Amino acid sequence: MSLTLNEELQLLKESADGFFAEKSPVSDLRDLRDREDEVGYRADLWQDMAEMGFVGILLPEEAGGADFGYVGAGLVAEAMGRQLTASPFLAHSVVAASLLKALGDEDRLGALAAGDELYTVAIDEGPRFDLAGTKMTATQAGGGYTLSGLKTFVPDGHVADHILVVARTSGTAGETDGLSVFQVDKGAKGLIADRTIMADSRNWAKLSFNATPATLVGTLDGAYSAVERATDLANTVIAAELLGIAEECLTRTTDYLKERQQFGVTIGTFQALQHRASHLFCEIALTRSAVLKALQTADEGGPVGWFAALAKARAIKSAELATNEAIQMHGGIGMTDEYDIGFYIKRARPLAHLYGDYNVQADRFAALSGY
Amino acid sequence: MSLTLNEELQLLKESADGFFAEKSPVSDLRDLRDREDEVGYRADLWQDMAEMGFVGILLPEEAGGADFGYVGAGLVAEAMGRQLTASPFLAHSVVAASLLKALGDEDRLGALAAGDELYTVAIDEGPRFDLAGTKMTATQAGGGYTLSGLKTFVPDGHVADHILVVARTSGTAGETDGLSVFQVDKGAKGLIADRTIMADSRNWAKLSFNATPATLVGTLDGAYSAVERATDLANTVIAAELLGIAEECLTRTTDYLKERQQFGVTIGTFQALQHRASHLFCEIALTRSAVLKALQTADEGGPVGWFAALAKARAIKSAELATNEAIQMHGGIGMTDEYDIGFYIKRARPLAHLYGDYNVQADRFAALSGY
Amino acid sequence: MSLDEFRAEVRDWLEVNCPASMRTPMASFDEACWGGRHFEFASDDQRLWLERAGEKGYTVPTWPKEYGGGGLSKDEAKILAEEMKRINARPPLVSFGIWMLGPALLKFGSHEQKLEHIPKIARGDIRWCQGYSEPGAGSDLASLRTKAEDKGDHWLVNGQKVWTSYADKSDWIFCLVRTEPDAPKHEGISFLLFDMESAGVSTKPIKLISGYSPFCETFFDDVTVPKGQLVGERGKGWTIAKYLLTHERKMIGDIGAPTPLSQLAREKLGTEGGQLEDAMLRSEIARHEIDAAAFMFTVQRATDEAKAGASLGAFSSALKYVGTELNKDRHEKLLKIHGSEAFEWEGQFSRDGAVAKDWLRTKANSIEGGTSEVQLNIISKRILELPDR
Amino acid sequence: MSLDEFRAEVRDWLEVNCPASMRTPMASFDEACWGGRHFEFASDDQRLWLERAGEKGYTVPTWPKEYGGGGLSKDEAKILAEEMKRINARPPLVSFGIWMLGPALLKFGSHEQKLEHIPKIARGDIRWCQGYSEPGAGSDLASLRTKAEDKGDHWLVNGQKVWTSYADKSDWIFCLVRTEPDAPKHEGISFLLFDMESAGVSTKPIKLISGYSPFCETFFDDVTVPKGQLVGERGKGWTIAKYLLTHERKMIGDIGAPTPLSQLAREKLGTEGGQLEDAMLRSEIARHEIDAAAFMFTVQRATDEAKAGASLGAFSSALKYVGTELNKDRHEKLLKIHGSEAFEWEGQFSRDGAVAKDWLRTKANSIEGGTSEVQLNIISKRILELPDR
Repeated sequence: MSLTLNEELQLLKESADGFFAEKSPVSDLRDLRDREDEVGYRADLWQDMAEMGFVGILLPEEAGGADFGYVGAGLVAEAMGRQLTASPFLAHSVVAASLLKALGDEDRLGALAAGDELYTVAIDEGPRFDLAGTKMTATQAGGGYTLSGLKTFVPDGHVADHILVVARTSGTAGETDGLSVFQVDKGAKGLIADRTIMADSRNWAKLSFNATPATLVGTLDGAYSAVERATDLANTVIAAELLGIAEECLTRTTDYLKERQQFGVTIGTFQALQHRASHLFCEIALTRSAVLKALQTADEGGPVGWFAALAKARAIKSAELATNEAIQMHGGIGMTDEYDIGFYIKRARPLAHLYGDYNVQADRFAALSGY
Repeated sequence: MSLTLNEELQLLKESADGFFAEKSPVSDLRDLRDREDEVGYRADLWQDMAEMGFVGILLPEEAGGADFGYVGAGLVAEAMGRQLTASPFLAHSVVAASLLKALGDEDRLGALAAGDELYTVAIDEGPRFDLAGTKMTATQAGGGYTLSGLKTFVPDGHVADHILVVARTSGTAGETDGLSVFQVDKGAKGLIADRTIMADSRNWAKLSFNATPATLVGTLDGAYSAVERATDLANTVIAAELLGIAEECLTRTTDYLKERQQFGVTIGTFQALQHRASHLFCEIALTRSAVLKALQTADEGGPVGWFAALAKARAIKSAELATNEAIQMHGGIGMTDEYDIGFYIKRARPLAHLYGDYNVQADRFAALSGY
Repeated sequence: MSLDEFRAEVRDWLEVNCPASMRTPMASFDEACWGGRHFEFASDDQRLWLERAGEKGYTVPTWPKEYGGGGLSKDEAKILAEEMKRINARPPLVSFGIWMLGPALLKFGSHEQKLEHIPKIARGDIRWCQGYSEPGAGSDLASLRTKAEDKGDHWLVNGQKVWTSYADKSDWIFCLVRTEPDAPKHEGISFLLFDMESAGVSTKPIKLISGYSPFCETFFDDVTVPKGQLVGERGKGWTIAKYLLTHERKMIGDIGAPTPLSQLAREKLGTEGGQLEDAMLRSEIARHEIDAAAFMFTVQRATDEAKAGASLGAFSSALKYVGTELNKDRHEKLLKIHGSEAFEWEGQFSRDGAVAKDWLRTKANSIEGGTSEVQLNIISKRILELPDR
Repeated sequence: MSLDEFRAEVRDWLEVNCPASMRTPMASFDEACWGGRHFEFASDDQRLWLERAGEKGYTVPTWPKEYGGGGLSKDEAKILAEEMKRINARPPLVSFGIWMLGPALLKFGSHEQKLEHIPKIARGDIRWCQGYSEPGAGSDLASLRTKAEDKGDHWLVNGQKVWTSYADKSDWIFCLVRTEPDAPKHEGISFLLFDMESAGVSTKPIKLISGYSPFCETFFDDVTVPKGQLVGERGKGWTIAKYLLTHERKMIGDIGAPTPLSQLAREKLGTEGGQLEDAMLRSEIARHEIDAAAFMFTVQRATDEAKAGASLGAFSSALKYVGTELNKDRHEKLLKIHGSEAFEWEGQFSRDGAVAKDWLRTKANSIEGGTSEVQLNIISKRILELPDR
């Protein structure tokens, strides 16, 4: 398959880039942060995104989706990365949609496409992604289940209407067998959603469950591979968002190098800075290819783990370099809260960490490569 | 202890630097290589080194040594690194001397200090340093022992009069217990010394033993810690030689940057090259401190593993960067055999590998730091 | 008095005068005693410790007695430091007056200026800030535009400074100003001292990406400064500035020996068979700690060489460059060790996001006090002697 | 003829014409058929395969039939490549004529020049070398000094080239010479072709640190070259040179997909529980292979974008830079995988030190064909549009 965008996707890219640049520039995130907005995203923007087809971008047209696949979702995420758009897109439209599809659950897809009721997914129980290490246990109670325990680092956890929770129905921590997915609804008994304000000023929550009623989604005990697939797929889209961050940092930095004067010359004439900017350009170019390949592979429906690990690892490396270089080359002004460039580094790291940081991806890449 | 050289050591440094610059410039190594010299080092230089006290530098004055300690040996090695001096100094004066001292063997030290009969040490059996993995087994025969098997990567193995061979007298490969040291003499029955021409044009040999008579040195079975200590100590001196290589590469490269013209200017004016050269300078400065600290610690007589691993790791990193940058900044001319700079990279890598490469040192550093 | 006698005397003095609560480690420089007119002592002990040490001149042990210093020799000062360290005594006072202005005044100031200012630095009466950077100047410090006009009996200062550390908490400022507007840029600069309470001085804290605000913008609007408050020669302020930059570089580069990453990683992540379970992270930490240990020994070597009489010179640029880059790298690794908890920004559990905020704070290390690029330029020029364009 | 029909025809033709021994992989480019007057064929099959492919123009499938090319469309050429790959057919001919001079002549040459030279390239009759670099010029290629004087009916060439690949094995040279000594340096250069057997031409191989000698010094001493052998306009040779450098860059950057390091490491070092035992080396290899895989997809993306009509432009500099730096890194890792065996220089067991020599050979990758520094300059200027000094 050609590693290029066809005409349809090219149009989507232009429309997504234009949409977010116009509707949600970085100043929006600053505003949400400064107002200490409780919802943490702009509901009217979410509505507009639904109308654009972005909310249901991964879902089939029968379910009311736009069916642009992962390449399409990646283009939207990349545009959002450039503008640091705060939105439930990742949790709802990507992770939850991927998980429900991987679990073969058709019923909820319609609601997902509309976006009126928000979904999210809760996996982590500690500071690190470790799916097989899941300890939270579901207890059979009457005809259904209850959950008790803590989930951390849940995107949009305090605003979601429905939380898809990974819990253990058999086996012990460390085993891949014995995991199941449950739905818990907002306001359920014993559920406490504790929003955590994090460096990226986005929505994250700790969710505490205490004998909270939960409904099984998909089949019992065998959810590991579906959740793993969903996080792999999510990682391809996260990689695209990180790519957008890295690219925007490069653009803003080269713009700054062209404009800033020191020692009587434009600092963009300094060869040491030129070479570092050019090196960064090459790094990002490599990431762009790895991300597109992973997104295309995701759309082909086969195994995607190796490609997702590759794309995410590259994107993390590029975003780390780009955000660090951006701040260093901006100098003092880049350190001020007043200037926007600092928002990028604050988003890049937590996003990189979600579903596994560079080392997690490199380890997986090596294991799937057979070493 | 002050991380500086006292007056006595400062004088030694000046005398070693001057001696090797005058007596064995890089052209000597080229000459030995081009003549395919069978001995692989200059006997007259070795004689001169003995007169200077370099051969017995680690040995006490009672044994005829100069007793300058490891800091002194490091200064000699650094000077030799700068000139790429080919000499049995490392095998004989450092490794064998350290091993015999660690084994508490006083008898051989006199011969060692004179340097008339060369000693070396044989440890490796495969492409990687793995002391505990030693497989070669000593067989009791009559009142003594015989050795059978292969030793690789033995410095000066084909010219040494006496080879100190590490072999197993009990236990199995992987265990630290059960190792002993034996002396095998040149021309012994069943000993075949196969000189291996390597990238650095220096003396290395594969030694094959076939029921070769051998004399036990030190006590039976408990040699692991003595050999480990000897290789740790050797690594501090190897680090000093690598430091000399790195420094000489930096000096030659900055000299070249000041002289070479391109695009109508001296290439040393290009800021990208200036910054890389300055970064290299800092890298080497850090290594210099780590090496001196390790050599001082070696002289204090206590545990030296952590310091040796640190110094060697740093020296390998610096020498790798320095040799690579030297060739790149010299451009095409650096790639020609006619120019000397290529000799440095060819020496740096095998030397780094002897008794464990960067990863081996980093792993040991971490383990000794408790993680 | 022999050095041994001196040691005994110091030990006794410390035993009597250093309060017990001042013998505990500080969590950060925020807990230190900065002194000054408006300083709020955290405790009576803190105040007492400053007063007693200030009286002996032990806040500035090697400065001359005549100006309120301790008048100690290098060897005596070393003994004092050792004895203080032995009982974990906190420094009685930290300040830009001690680190920067004092050394500059001792070298370039007049006898009157020394008599006037140095005792107040030693006793912590006056807290100083440094007015160097200006908007738009950045690494090109000498392009500063704040002007001091010669009005016969006084200077009239107008202009703006930026990145002034703790300007909002300081009493006086030492400040680079342009006194000869027509001279080449390095030659028209003078070094001026004045009271921050002077009419026309105002400050505005700068909020950083870390959420902290240690710096201010500082504005001078027709500030009147007496003629005698110019240090050294008029138009030669750049010499003093360069001298102080080298001082500052050494200070910033010298990050001391923080808790090893590996220790934090062991506590946070646990080990298996004595090794960190995450082999990739273990490898990264080892690489960092090897460099960090070598840096620590390099600071020690530079200190020892300086003691032996060698001049640190441009090597301070190497220390500043390596030290700040390593510190940035250290904090990137800390994020990995703490995982998602590292990104918390509010809340008591994460000490209001200390991990994230400290990480972001380090990004300024390689910008303030001369950027990494400026240090590399200096090394290239002054140590490697590579040619200028 | 439909593409399907074409595929069937090609498949039949290959079945009949490609000898069995030419359907095995080559260990290195040294085993390839380079053609030329003095080429010693390794086998009759190699000669036969060249003759047959040359006759069909399949050595240069997309070049015009009129000049001995295959005259195939892009789609047809793709099918030919696929079918050759299917049976592992070796390229019948490799040469600088195919890679460099041919494309340049097709773009800039006269009809007569094309008729004269291109068929001989296609058939492998003449082996070409490239005369660009000169002693002392290095990255500043345009500062070349070899001069061609206008003697009315001929050019008189005097000067010296260096880094001429395989000059000692080549029949003709395409050469940059200075024809207008007084013009600005980029404007006085012309592109000249001449026979290496001309009186006054001599070559001397350069021994490299790798022990290999693929390059020569080439000397021109009053060499007479007919007027008609200048390509394009007199004084406009730099345009052709730049065109070819871009070509070369793409070629050198495109390192293809070598055996994964991890495979070699598994074979050499063994695994435990499916993982390489040496966790630090495993981590290093993973980091390398992640970048190598991303580079491979980037070459593919650039190729696909070019097929879709986008111009590669200065992006070839990015490919060259990344590809060569990665290849150097790959060979450093190979040393670690092979351990002390990697450093053997002589002896059959180590194929006469192939690991060490190939490692040293890669150090030239980032120098030849425009250094990494030159590529970064180009990216900076042409892609990022950063300002010139």
